[in-house]
Amino acid sequence: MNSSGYFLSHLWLIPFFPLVSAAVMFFFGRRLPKDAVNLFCVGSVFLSFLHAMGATLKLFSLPADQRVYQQILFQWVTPGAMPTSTGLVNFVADWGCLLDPLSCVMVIVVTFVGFLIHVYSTGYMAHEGGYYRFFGYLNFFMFFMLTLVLANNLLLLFVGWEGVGLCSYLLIGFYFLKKSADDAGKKAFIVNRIGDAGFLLGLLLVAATFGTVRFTSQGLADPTAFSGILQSLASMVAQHQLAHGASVFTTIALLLFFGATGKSAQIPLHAWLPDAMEGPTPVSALIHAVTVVTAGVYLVARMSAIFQLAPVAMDIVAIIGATTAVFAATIALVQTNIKKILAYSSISQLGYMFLALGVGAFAAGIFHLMTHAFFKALLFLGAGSVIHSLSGQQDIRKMGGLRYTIPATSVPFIIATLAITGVPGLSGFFSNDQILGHAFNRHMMVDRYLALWVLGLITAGLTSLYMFRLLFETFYGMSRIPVESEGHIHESPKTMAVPLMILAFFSIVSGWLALPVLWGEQSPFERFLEPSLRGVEKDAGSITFGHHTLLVEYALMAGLVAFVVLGFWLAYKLYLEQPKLHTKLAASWPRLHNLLVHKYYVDEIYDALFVNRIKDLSTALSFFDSKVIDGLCLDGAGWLVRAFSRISMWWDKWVVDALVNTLGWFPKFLSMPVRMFQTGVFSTYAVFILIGLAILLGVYGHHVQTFMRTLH
Amino acid sequence: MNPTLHSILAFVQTWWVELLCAVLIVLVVPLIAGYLALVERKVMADMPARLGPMRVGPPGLLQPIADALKLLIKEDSIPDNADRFIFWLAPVLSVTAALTSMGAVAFGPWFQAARDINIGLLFVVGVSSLGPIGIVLGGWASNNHYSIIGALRSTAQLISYETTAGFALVSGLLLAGTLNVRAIVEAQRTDHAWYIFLAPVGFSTYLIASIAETNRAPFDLPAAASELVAGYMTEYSGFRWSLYFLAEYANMIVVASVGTTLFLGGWLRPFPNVHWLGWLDAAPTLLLAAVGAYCVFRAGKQPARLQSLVMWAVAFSSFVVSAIFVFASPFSHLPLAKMHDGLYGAFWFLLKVSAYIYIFMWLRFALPRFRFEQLMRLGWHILIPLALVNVVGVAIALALHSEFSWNRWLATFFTTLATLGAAMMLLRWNDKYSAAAALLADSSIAEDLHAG
Amino acid sequence: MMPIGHYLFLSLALFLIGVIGVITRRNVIIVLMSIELILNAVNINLVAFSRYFGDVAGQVFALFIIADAAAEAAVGLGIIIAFFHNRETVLADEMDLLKW
Amino acid sequence: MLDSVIFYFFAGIAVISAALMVTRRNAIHSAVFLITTLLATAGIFLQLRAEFLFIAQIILYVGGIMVLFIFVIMLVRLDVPLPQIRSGLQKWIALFVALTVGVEAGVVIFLARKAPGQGLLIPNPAPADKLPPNTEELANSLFRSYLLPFEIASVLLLVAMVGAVVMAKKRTEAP
Repeated sequence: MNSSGYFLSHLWLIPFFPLVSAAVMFFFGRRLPKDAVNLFCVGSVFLSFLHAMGATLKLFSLPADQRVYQQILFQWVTPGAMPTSTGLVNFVADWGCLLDPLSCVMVIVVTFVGFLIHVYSTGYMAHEGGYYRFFGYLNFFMFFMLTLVLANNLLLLFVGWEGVGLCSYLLIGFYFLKKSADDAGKKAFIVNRIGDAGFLLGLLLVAATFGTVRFTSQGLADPTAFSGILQSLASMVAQHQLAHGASVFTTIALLLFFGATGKSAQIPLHAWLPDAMEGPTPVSALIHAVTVVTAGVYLVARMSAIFQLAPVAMDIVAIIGATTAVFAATIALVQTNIKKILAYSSISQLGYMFLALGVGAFAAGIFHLMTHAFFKALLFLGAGSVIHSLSGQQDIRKMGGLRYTIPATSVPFIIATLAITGVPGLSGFFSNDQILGHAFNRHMMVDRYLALWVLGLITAGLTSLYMFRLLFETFYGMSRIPVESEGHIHESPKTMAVPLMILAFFSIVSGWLALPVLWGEQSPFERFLEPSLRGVEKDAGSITFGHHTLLVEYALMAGLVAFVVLGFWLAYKLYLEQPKLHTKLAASWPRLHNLLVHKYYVDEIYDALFVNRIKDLSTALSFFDSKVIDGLCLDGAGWLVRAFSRISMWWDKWVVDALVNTLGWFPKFLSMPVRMFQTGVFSTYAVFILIGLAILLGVYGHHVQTFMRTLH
Repeated sequence: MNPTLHSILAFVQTWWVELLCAVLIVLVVPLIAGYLALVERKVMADMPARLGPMRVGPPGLLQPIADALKLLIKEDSIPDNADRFIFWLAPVLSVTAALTSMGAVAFGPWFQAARDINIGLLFVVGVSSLGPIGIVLGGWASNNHYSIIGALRSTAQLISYETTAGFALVSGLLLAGTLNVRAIVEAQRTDHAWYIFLAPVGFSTYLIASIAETNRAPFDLPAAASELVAGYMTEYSGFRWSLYFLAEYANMIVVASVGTTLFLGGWLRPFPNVHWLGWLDAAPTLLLAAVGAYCVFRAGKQPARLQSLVMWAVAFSSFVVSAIFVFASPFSHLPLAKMHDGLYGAFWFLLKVSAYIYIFMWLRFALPRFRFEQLMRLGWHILIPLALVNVVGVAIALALHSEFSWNRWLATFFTTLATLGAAMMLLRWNDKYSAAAALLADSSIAEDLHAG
Repeated sequence: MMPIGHYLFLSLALFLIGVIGVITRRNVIIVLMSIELILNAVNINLVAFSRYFGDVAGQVFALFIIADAAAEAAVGLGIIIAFFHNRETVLADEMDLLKW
Repeated sequence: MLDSVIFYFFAGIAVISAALMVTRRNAIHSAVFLITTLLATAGIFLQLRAEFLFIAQIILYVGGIMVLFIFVIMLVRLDVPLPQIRSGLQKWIALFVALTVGVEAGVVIFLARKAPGQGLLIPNPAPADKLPPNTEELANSLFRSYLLPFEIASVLLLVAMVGAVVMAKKRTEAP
């Protein structure tokens, strides 16, 4: 990359700005006024966004096959030679930045949505304590997220991964005086640790297999001089050392995917995300809808080359994704907390993305990631705005009829709802259609994918149902707001309303990137991402898609729209036209309803299976500790020590001390005359100075005299 | 001839004018001080439309002499536990400082004991700064709580306000560009302006500071009769007391003279460069002649012989001096120009000094006394910052004048405005942060001063 | 004109008196005053040489010494007041904190 | 002739009152005699044609520093005569050494003075009436050649002022 330009060569600045600002907040934030906090934190993210934009535009201006820029800041972990399957390899992990179309999309999404959410937070958090702390965490989070996204190797990505986990913990537990928030933070942290263990194992296996953790050596000044997973993979496959479907690929893929399920809240590690809604709403929007949870998707997409060689793992990804999508959507049907509904919606949509990844449509998954980022952020921020207007009310049963009281919130919210449900023309429609289309294509090649496609369609219908339920319950119908808080309803400040509008705009238009699909061409977004997701081989056994005609495409779209309309009609019937109907419905299937309300009893099962067992183990260990270790070993040892110390004391007192005292007495005795000088009274010292002067004059007086004689 | 005698004669021959001036100062100033006291009593009486001393001399004109006699024959008591040496030394020191500093003041172009020393004004200020030592020692030597409190208050006050006065003087000295007293007056002639017009803020701060420096009302805390039983003078009586008294009035004359010299044009008549005001040159002669005529007119109506004799004497001396004015004036073509200049200058100088002292007296009878922490706040929080800002302002004005050839009036006008703006801000700041202003009241020194 | 030796002897005399004061007096304030005396003796030297060499630098330094003396007096007296508040004494031989 | 009379007059006052200052029991008396010494020194400055220094000595030393001393003596109640002179061996050692230094320095100066021709006799200082105005000369030197030391001295005074205020302030109880 000889002509990289300012923005590309200063890629490292993108995460650097939030880091500086976070440091300022942590060290001096307490003393800064709010305006300074705003200036620093929002400004730093804005600078990051500008740099990201600049870098992206620069990348766009390059020809398609050169759109990779990599920059190594310094060598970071250099453990030295390491045995791998291909012999001794000099393993190096550097601290570097990689910008290719995939990370490009992520960086833009993260910085842009992040910036809007920062602006929104200045309004939302204006009356909260710990303002600087909140923004410090938020900026710190931005630093780690951007590190994660821009990392040029798996280890650095892991740093970002853990960092966002930490920030997520801190921010969920932001109201740390509230026990539920505290617990939710811990839960998120611990559940993520389980996934991270998988990630770490996968990482180590990658290092052991390929001898490197750098994603690719492309984009560096001399690509042949550096190792890269992609290159090493290509050569291994070309030399038939490892074949398509090799068990090591499956293992790596499954381990990494296990990590991704933790971060992206997929079954079985989805339980933390709904609880994470205890954090402030901007945090829910930024971390638990837009960025952190998509890290798993990003990871799978980033390692797509390996996943493409592991069909079993791909199937598992797809199955888990589809299952999670339906599973979370059904739970979302009966939740009553506005943020929890959105949380389950996030889980469901993430499942959708994994479904796309699992069927091999990586670009479609990333595309959905992007559109989802806009409308889900918008939904969360809108929900936050609603909560803000209602002074903290989160229960949708106590809302209703807000359509006209807070128009600046409700209009963007409605747009977002239409977008997520997949109403034609808005972004969600295009990305949903892409995913379902690819699933259908795969079904044309492999029959068993039919079920996935059907699950996807059902999810679309369910999404429509619960989203319109949320919309109707909140904004339409009769107001169920308690009378005493009715009077306090107020529109949110400008700093909150403007980001909503911007996001609404992008919720509409961001899908249009896939507009050419309508006349049968490849989506330009897909074409842009293609270099990053290409994989290494194009022979038999790799993922292939059938091709359907334009007519079939329209039929698929019609099917999707039909399901969406079905969901809308159900929601309309149940929640708007006859509001009593859904309670009746719930009463007539009490078991099913209970199952859904209790989220399929997953938390209870986990408690029974793991948490309580660990508690039992702890009790047993504690018993062992107090009785055996403390009682026998420690107390026995203590007795022995006491006995020995008695002897030792005697020795010390009569032999050692006596010696030491004798030795000490000598210098004391010898220093007696010197000590007499040190009276501590300054006039004594003055006398000494004077004596010195007398001596000097006596010795050198004749010099002075000679000097004086020469004076003219 | 005996060489020692010879050199003494030569010395006298060289310095006889200065010696004469010095002797005159020592002899005349006590008399003037006495009459100032009389004037003060008269003014004090006049303000509520009373008469004041009327018995001794015609309208009380001999009262000071009677007072002096009374003081001289009074018992001179010394407290038992007083430190006799210091008790003796303190008033002497005060008087010495006051009279010595008067030596460098020029009462007219030719009447100056320390002629043309190039540190002129600084000498006056410096030597008069010995005064506080006399006061503080006197207060201490009296071995009396009130006296010590008065002495400490006096010291604190004098040190504080000397700073202000010094800065105010600097603003005038910057304009004059010299310390030499004669040169300062001449500079005001060549600049076509008394410096009160070029540095009004400087003059105002000097006026206030000079009142405080002479321990006069409303800043007379060290000698406040109602609180401290006359403060450092409590134990003094008779001749020693009169020495303090003399020092106080001599100091008044000194500060008034300094202010006159630096800000009021010294011995220049008003508007010395405006020719159509030339008739003012005749004013001294006419005024003295008028006084003489009045005395002649009143002499016959005095109830006692002594009183009419006094009136005749006053009339005679007025006529003599006005005659000297006439004969010595350039119209008479007699070689007495020096004498004329000296008398003429002395007339205007003394007139201005009198006006200045009159303001002192006026303020004394018009204003209530400050509290100590108010006094300190005024000094440290308002006057010193103001005087400092003023020095900078005058320096800027001079720079504008010399470097950018602005009109001197315009430049000083703008800088004065700026200084006054700064003063307003200071006042508002002081109101706003009066808690900070109370800092001094909290500090140990002020506490000790209150507690003794 | 006076020979410069006179000034030097005067200066020496004042210096010695100051030194004796510093050493023999117990009252810290008098010690401080003796130090002022010593500084003054130095000033006489400086001014005398300034006069005899016709170079005003000596007077400039005398001025600096006076400024220094002022600073020293301020700080010294501050210390004494603080010490007096704490220990109720100003006797030099009771100020032996330097010993520790 | 006049010069030497003035010199001996002031020198005599200076030395005598300095000696008195060191020997007085009462701190106030000491201060008074120190003032006398300083005034006499100022007189010697005047005799040496250093007018500005003369007045600076009076304003700063006598009007400023000594007033401060007296003030503090009164504040701290040092005016009660204390057993002032240090007793014991140290005093005699000190006196002996001080006298030794004096004799040594005196001999040095005296011998240098006796040197023929030149040396400390330095016979020809510029006549008094040929001297430029002392204040202007001093100001030129101070603000041209010695501007930096001047500024440093001002900083020193500022620091001393702050230090003195901080130290002399009564410790208030922590709020």
